[in-house]
Amino acid sequence: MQPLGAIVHDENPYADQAQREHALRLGMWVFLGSETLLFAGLFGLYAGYRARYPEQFALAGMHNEEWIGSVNTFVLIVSSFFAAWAIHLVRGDRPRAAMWSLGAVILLGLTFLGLKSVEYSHHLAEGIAPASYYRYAELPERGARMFFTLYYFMTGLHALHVIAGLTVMVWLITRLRRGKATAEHHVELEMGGLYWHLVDIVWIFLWPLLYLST
Amino acid sequence: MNELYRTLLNLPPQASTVARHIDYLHYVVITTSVLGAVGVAVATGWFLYRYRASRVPEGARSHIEHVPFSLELVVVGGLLGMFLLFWLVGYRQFVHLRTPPQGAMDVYVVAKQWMWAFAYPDGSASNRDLYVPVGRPVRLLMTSRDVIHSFWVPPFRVKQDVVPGRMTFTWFEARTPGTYDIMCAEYCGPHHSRMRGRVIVLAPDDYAAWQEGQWQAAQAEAGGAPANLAQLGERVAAERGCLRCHTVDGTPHLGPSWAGLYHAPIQLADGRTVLVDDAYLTESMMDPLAKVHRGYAPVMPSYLGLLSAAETAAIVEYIHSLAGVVPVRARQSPLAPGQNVNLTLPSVDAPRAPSLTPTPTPTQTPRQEAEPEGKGP
Amino acid sequence: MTDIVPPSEPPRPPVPRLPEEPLPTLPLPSSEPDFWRADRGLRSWLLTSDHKRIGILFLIGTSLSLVLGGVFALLLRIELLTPERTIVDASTYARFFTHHGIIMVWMFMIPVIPGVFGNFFLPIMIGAKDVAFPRLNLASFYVYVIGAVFTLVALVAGGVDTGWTFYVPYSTTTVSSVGWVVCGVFILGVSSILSGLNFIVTVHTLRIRGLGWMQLPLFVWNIYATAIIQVLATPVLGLSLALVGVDHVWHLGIFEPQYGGDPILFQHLFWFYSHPAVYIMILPAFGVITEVVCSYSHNPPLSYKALVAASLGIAFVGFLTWGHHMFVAGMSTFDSGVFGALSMFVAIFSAIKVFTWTATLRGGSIWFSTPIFYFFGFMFLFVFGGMSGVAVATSSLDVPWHDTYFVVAHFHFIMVGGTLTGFLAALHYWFPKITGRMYSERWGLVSAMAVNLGFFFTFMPQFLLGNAGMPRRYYTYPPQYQWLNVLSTAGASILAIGLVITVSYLAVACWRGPRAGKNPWRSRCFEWRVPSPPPKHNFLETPRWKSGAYDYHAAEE
Amino acid sequence: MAPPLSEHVNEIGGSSGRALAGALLVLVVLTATSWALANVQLGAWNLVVALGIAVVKAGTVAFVFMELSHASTAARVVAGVTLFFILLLCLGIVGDAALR
Repeated sequence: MQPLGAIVHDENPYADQAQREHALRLGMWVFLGSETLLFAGLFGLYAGYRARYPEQFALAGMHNEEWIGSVNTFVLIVSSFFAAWAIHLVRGDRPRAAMWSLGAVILLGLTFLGLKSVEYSHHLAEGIAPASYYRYAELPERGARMFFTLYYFMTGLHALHVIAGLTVMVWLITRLRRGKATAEHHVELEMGGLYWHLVDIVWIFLWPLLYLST
Repeated sequence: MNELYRTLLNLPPQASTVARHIDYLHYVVITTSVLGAVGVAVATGWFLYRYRASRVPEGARSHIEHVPFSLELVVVGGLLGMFLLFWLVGYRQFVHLRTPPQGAMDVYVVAKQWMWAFAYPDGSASNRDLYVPVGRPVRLLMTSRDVIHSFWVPPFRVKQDVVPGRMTFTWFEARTPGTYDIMCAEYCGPHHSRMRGRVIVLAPDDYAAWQEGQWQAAQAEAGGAPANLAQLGERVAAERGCLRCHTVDGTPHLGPSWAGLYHAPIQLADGRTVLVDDAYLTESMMDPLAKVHRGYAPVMPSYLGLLSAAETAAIVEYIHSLAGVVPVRARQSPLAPGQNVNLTLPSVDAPRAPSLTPTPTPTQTPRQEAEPEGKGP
Repeated sequence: MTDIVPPSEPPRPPVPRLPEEPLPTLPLPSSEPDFWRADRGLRSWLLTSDHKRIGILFLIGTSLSLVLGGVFALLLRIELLTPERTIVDASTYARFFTHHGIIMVWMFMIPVIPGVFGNFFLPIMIGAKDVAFPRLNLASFYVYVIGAVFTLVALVAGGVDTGWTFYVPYSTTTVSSVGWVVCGVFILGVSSILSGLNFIVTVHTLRIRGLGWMQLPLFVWNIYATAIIQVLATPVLGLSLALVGVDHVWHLGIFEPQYGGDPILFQHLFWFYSHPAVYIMILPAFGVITEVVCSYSHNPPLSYKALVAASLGIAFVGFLTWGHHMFVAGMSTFDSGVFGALSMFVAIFSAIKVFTWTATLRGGSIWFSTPIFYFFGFMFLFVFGGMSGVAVATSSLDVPWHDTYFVVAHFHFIMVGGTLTGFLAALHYWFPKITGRMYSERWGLVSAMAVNLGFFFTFMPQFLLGNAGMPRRYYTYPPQYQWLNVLSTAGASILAIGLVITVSYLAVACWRGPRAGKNPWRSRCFEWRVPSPPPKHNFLETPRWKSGAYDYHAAEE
Repeated sequence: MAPPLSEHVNEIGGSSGRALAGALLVLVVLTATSWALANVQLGAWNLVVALGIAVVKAGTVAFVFMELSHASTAARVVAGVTLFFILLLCLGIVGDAALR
């Protein structure tokens, strides 16, 4: 969205900047709620299939490489911190430091995607692919095939969100670079941060469901 | 009164034991609905007429009349009470519909585009027409080979979706001999409306005669190859790979041995105990993970849609014939519970061909090749 | 600050309180051309961010959809005149009912009232210049258009024969253009989410100062409740249809029984959206009906709070009942009990609305106008449709009724009867405000009669067909069902004639109708306090409303 | 002076640097705990414990990083309602799949 600045544009329905920022923040929250429900469908499917194949899901979960999932969890948590820290820095009128902080977010996000692709390639090498492409005979066929189909859908949708979030981060850095975010007005930065945190929260739930299994 | 209402509401005859009870509730609910709708319409119409502007000029009323909160509460509470009463009665009936009586006769139903196939516990089978005796509860164990269908017999007031990949059931007890239409109620493709069949309800003697005729016809058709159903079952079990995991002499193997299994009480993985009967065996073939024998890993693939109804019945009959075999060793589990399993299984996809095929090789067939036949019109 | 007594609570003290000191607003021109004339040229329409013009764009889009869906409906009814083939073959028939459903649900009923009247009137009713995100609003229209184009491409590319419910595994294995239509519906869903998001934020942030929540016109409340459902339910539909799409195209079968998948889980996801979607369609119509009742009876609603509570209650409880679509699908008996009981609570909230509307008429001074006839039709259709809903939610009764014409008749009564009569009532009620002209009441009456009666005779026979056991989506049927089908087709033609008449006289009225004043119905609601048609920025000066939207006992402004 | 709005907004300020650092510490410790507990046999409780920890972690992210503690009431309601509907969908499905 184009910055509207302090001067009220002809099309601008807001009385002032504060009202605009309030609207944008609330709009972002509503959007995040909607996004979350997109994942809810997959969580619902997971719940349904896990209720149907409990042992098979546990076995299949053990087959996932726990260290990759766990390291990725740390990576995303720290990246989330840096996203929040960037806003803190901007509020303290330190936009350059904030840019570095967002840079760290991007770096960590890329690390996450890198580890994820390592894991995907391991799986694919073993013949673990979704549904009709599944060729792995070491695990009980029925439940495990469904587990990995779900695994691909859940982590795949999440990875798409990571990529979207990283794009937003790049955009935010360019805004900072151009001096478009000030200590008082940085609502776009907050919105981008909120989106990134949502990506983090989704992973916080994916991790125990897909990796932690005994 | 019942007949009057039934005719007025265009309901089919009440040919099953539950039909009349469901209809009574139907009468009450529909009468309430009509009264409610007409009542509201009349009240609205009356107010529209009574308070028309030409009669009541604007602003003639000086204050707003208020409905006391207690009255609102009574109306709302009363209505909710009535609705919940509908629910209560309806749900009790529903539970009854979902609970087949003990000793019901089992019939296996396989639906596919666009026909119904029935297999009876004695090994006979029929397409399109379901033969049942009058006055005896019949439980239908149903599955589909392709898409979702729905078994619907209007005069019985019985309907149940038939889902691929699992077993669903329904039951009925016919009250009067006759012929009743079966319709598919879940859209299943262009010829959905032609997927019809008939339930032929026979008097007990006629039913026995029909069974006899079926048996003789089957004998003639088989041309003496397998002399009886159990032998056919043995052949099917070998060809379908059952015997690669199940032994017939009691030797421990991946799956429970069939020796002396029939009518034995067994303990399930979840601690329950069940009696191995026709229903349990059939269910275990169709939905193996539903009730897993304690001590065995839940690894058996489903044979739903892979075995024809007749083959299923034949295997059951074969296991039945092994009831008297004394196991060579006391049955024990080759695997500790929860132990990781590392084995190669016959794939679910492989034996998709409907006819008796050679033992499937454990390869995974991509789905395109495994498309169930009969998809096109 | 906001100590305004809700409008229903008398006796009210004198009415001071809306803004005392002027807001620091932008200087507005003292007179401004209306929004039709403010800018000229096609470009000014296609790239407008004016919520009123976007409303008009939605009116065009949804009306075309109604015509297209209606043509399919008529073709269906003609085919069903005889028990065997009448005009088309079985697979064409399947394409007809699928596209009829898809077009009517996602391209007409869901966007129509929020998209047209919500867009047009919600900002005016809360004293705002526009919605919170005007450009997003325009985007939601174009997303709607793109979704509609995809859906129509599917039609051209051979059509889809799954039924609008896309049940797996039929939808993933059929050889028809499921991919296109699933994309189309997904995109239409995005449009719906964007609209809903915009409305929620608008109501929260752009109410004019002093206008508290409990002074909002009830139409706003209903659009708000609708928006909540749009935002929270639609993503689940999007996800489930996306899964169907990737399965159909790439065989990533997450519901495929062959791989251990469970088709019933698709139904859970689908109905988690599609049951609340019924309320996306009907809640805005509730809002319209409330405005119509109050305006023409010149009476405040019997209980403002009850109507608000019922709207929010429906939006909430509507989410708890999806399982009643699955009683015979093979769902657990436990879930059937829970969902059956919860379903009864939705009925209660609807009943509260119905009683409040009826009682609002009492003691009023009622003007007979076309919307009032639609209101009357709505009351019968909605109450009987709703009661038949209670009936099919009663688990044991649903067993024989499920997937028969009884269900078809039920949801047409409640959804189409509710939404279509609501839409037509809204169209007539706000026609003078939107166009600045009056339509012919005589023709309005004739067409309202035709629509209401046609509707009744189309679907009443279908209740009886369902009782007799005729399953839905049947191309051929046993001959004993024929006379009811013929009756239904006859009703449908009356309905179609009624709609054609409506379009004709409204079109004439747009150019030839006598000028309407600011407030031809003598309503007190806020939108009637601005000129007809409204100026580009809605208000010539910052609105200062001294009386509430339902203050029929205060002096007229 | 900002002109008054139609809705009371208290979105002033945000999480302090100290709070952010504290939250990071909590998150790291909880993640480590969860990982460690995954290798302890607790039977069915493993999943419950892991999900319980996940809820606490998500709450920390929401309240501190996402500044829900400083957000408008409307935003909090949105978050709460979203959470409720996810649980609802999962429970409805489990009520079917587990009890058929």
